[in-house]
Amino acid sequence: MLPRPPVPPETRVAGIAVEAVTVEREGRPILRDVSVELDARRTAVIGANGSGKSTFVRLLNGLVLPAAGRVTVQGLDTQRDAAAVRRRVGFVFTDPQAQILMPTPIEDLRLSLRGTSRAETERRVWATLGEHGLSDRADVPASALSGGQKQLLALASVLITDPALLVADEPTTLLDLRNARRIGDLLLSDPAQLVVATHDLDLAARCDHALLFDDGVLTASGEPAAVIEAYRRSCA
Amino acid sequence: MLPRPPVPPETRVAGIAVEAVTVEREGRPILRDVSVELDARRTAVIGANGSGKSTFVRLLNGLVLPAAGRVTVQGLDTQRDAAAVRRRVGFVFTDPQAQILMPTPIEDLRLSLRGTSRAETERRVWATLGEHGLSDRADVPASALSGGQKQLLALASVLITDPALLVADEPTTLLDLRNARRIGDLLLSDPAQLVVATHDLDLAARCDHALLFDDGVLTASGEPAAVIEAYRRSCA
Amino acid sequence: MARQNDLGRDLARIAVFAALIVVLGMVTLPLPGGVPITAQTLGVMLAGAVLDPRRAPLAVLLVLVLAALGLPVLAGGRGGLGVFVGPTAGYLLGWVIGAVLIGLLVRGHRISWWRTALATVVGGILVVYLFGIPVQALVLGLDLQTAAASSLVFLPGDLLKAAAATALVLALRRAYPPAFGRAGIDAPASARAA
Amino acid sequence: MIQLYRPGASPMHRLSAGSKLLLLAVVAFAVSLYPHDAVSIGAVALGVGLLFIVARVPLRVLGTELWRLRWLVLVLGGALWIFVSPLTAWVSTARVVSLVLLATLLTMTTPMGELLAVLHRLLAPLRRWGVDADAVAMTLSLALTLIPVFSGFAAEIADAHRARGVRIGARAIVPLLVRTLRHADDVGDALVARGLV
Ligand SMILES: Nc1ncnc2c1ncn2[C@@H]1O[C@H](COP(=O)(O)OP(=O)(O)OP(=O)(O)O)[C@@H](O)[C@H]1O
Ligand SMILES: Nc1ncnc2c1ncn2[C@@H]1O[C@H](COP(=O)(O)OP(=O)(O)OP(=O)(O)O)[C@@H](O)[C@H]1O
Ligand SMILES: O=C(O)CCCC[C@@H]1SC[C@@H]2NC(=O)N[C@@H]21
Ligand SMILES: [Mg+2]
Ligand SMILES: [Mg+2]
Repeated sequence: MLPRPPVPPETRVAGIAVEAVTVEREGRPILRDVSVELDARRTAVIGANGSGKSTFVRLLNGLVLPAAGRVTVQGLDTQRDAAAVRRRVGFVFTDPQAQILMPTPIEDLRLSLRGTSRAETERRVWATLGEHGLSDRADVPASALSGGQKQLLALASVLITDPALLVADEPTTLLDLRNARRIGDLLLSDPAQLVVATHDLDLAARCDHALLFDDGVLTASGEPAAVIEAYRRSCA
Repeated sequence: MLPRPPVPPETRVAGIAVEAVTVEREGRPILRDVSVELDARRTAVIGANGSGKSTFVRLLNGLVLPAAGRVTVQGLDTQRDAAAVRRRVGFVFTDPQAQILMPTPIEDLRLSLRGTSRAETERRVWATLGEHGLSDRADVPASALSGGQKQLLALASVLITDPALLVADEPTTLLDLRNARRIGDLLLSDPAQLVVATHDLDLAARCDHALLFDDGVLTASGEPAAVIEAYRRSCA
Repeated sequence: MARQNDLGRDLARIAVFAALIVVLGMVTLPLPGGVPITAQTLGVMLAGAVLDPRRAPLAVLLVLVLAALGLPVLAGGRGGLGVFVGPTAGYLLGWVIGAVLIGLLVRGHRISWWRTALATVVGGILVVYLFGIPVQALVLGLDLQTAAASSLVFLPGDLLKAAAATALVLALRRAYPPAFGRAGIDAPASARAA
Repeated sequence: MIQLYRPGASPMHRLSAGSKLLLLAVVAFAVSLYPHDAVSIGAVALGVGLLFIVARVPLRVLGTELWRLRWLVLVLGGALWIFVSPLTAWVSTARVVSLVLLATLLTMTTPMGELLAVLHRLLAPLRRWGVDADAVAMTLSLALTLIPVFSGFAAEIADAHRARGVRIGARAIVPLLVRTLRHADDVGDALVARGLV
């Protein structure tokens, strides 16, 4: 197993409070009375298909709103201060295809910086393309990128906004060993606080904290090794 | 790691011969001079993103045709005898959503048995639904199934045709531990010969044989443990 | 073989555009004359511009068959055979012919904005009105001038839809070139872009 | 919206798909052409309501279906009321609503497979003009299968916009088309792989 990357010196912890949250869909609770404070630098969220991982991470940027209870990020309520929360939270989806909104990589990065001055935008866009090894692919159709490059682009267009909190929903599932590791390393070593839902237990083990969901209930929260062990037992 | 399931007694090996095959796209070779005979019961195909795994497994049912060389399954040429090959080869895709062609599970299974008598169809359809725990979901919209159930249905609609060779392209990537294991067990213990492209090295380790691709070239073929080790080294 | 692969993808693309037209039917504004303003014409224009002149009308026909089967696939959740004797019947026929024409006008040329705009205006508006207005007049018992004048309410919306279709087609060409050609069409979609 | 079928054993369910389609066609034709007055169209609407009861469709479901038509009723009915007359408003709205509900009832009580089988029989004679009934039936069910998939993609793309704080506009159709077309190509491959074309 790979080692946990060191916490970068300029680390920030955004501070997340989930208080007695219930989420319902079609009259059925899909998260039940979840309370947790997340102050660890890197938190993994694990559990079976349908246990509520995606629902939980989507709470953190207001893509899903609680039916009861409340969620705050840096003291901001995801419901009341939705716009402010979204400016601080970057979200990475499983399928980069769902997240790349513009025809080419460079346009997609520019989209993230709407409102910034033109010169500043170009400077940051090219810097980011360079950092992620995408400079020579700036103008090709995004659909022509390889799977790994697509996920790099999706991540880049989130990181370029310099979020305080990075939330990712199974960002490495579609990738091979090398690409999964590269994306994993990028996520784990970014200065932003990280919450990542994942089926990849190696990735989970490299976090500082882990949460386990089972059928909408938070059943464990603690050291990754112990939580992963609990998950394996529950699957046996 | 999970043990390799025993080979079922009524095992058949279809027999696959890939002879000096080259595949090109846009003038670029994406498989180069690949020759291999597959007689192992269960073969895993591993390698990096873009190395040619999907291209290779798609050769086996004629979804991709060689630019040079030839591919035979049970002595049938995938190019000349395409229809006959497809009747013998069942193909499972990564995204079950792409493979479920009818609005409901029961209709999708019936579709696989087109041409069979009505009574026989109903008998086999219900038997298969039962086997895969989908009886009570027979009539719900397929889009309302969970991820694991969708993959079960996709697999069921292939197994119901009783193929001699089962080819799967990353069938467990979108699944959690329990579902991945369930689908993996189903694939590994089916009496049909199996060829599976996968990033899941645990699944690969449970096969009898493994192939490693690197940039369109077959770089290793042999005992899974050794081939996986070679893959890990190449990624380091 | 190669031909079969193409057939499979043909069917799937026809089905996709039919589904798109159906989904766009949820954006609609019923009007007193019985002919609604509907985003479905945008779907017809897109089908015509993206598919070829043979497949585009099939996508539209598919929607009409679904409607004939009684499914609520037309604007405002309408369907059933009644539609084909109603005031919109001519427009529906116009969609089919218009889709062919758009395909013919854009096919075999490099996609340019003016050609796409021209095709969507001619095939997606003129032709549709050409078939739609007379039938509407007939069914509602109006004279032709009145029917034509009353259908002027559609024009601003339809021009907007033609503009949108043009912009979308151009963006689609940059985002996903394989959408248009058959180049590399027998490769796995996932791999083609991988 | 399309998955309307509700399994059941009512007389409406047991009636063959062919006869139901024929009946619907005849009724639609007759109701469209007959010069209605307030009472006759009321009788038609009542008749349709009764058929829902015969089909043992819960009233709640009928309510949902009516609710779905609220805009049609409000706008069509409202406009006719103001510009023409309350009587025309009642007749036209009741006619449209009755026919839509009747069509809905047919789809609620008939499995799609049976409808397709009828279509298949209807198309068979067209073979000599090059119409492949199998391919048509297949494409029809594909379109139906794809509609919810499509909506799912649309929801994902809307989420991506919201997550990135981007306003959703007509542009959003581009990523949706890309997503859907790629999916369509995969579906095409599956058709081939399953030996269906
Ligand atoms: N919009 C919705 N409507 C109805 N049910 C929903 C909806 N969204 C989620 N659910 C249900 O909520 C439950 C939790 O879903 P969620 O996606 O959070 O699970 P997950 O842990 O992310 O699963 P996976 O590992 O498959 O991604 C599931 O049972 C799912 O079916
Ligand atoms: N139609 C095509 N046009 C151009 N290049 C293609 C096409 N199809 C495949 N390729 C290229 O062929 C190579 C092999 O692709 P393939 O999908 O077989 O890889 P893979 O091993 O399955 O990767 P992954 O792990 O991402 O699924 C890739 O570099 C891909 O870009
Ligand atoms: O749903 C139907 O039955 C067909 C509707 C036809 C509407 C016509 S098409 C041209 C014009 N533009 C619109 O937006 N509506 C009309
Ligand atoms: Mg999830
Ligand atoms: Mg692949």
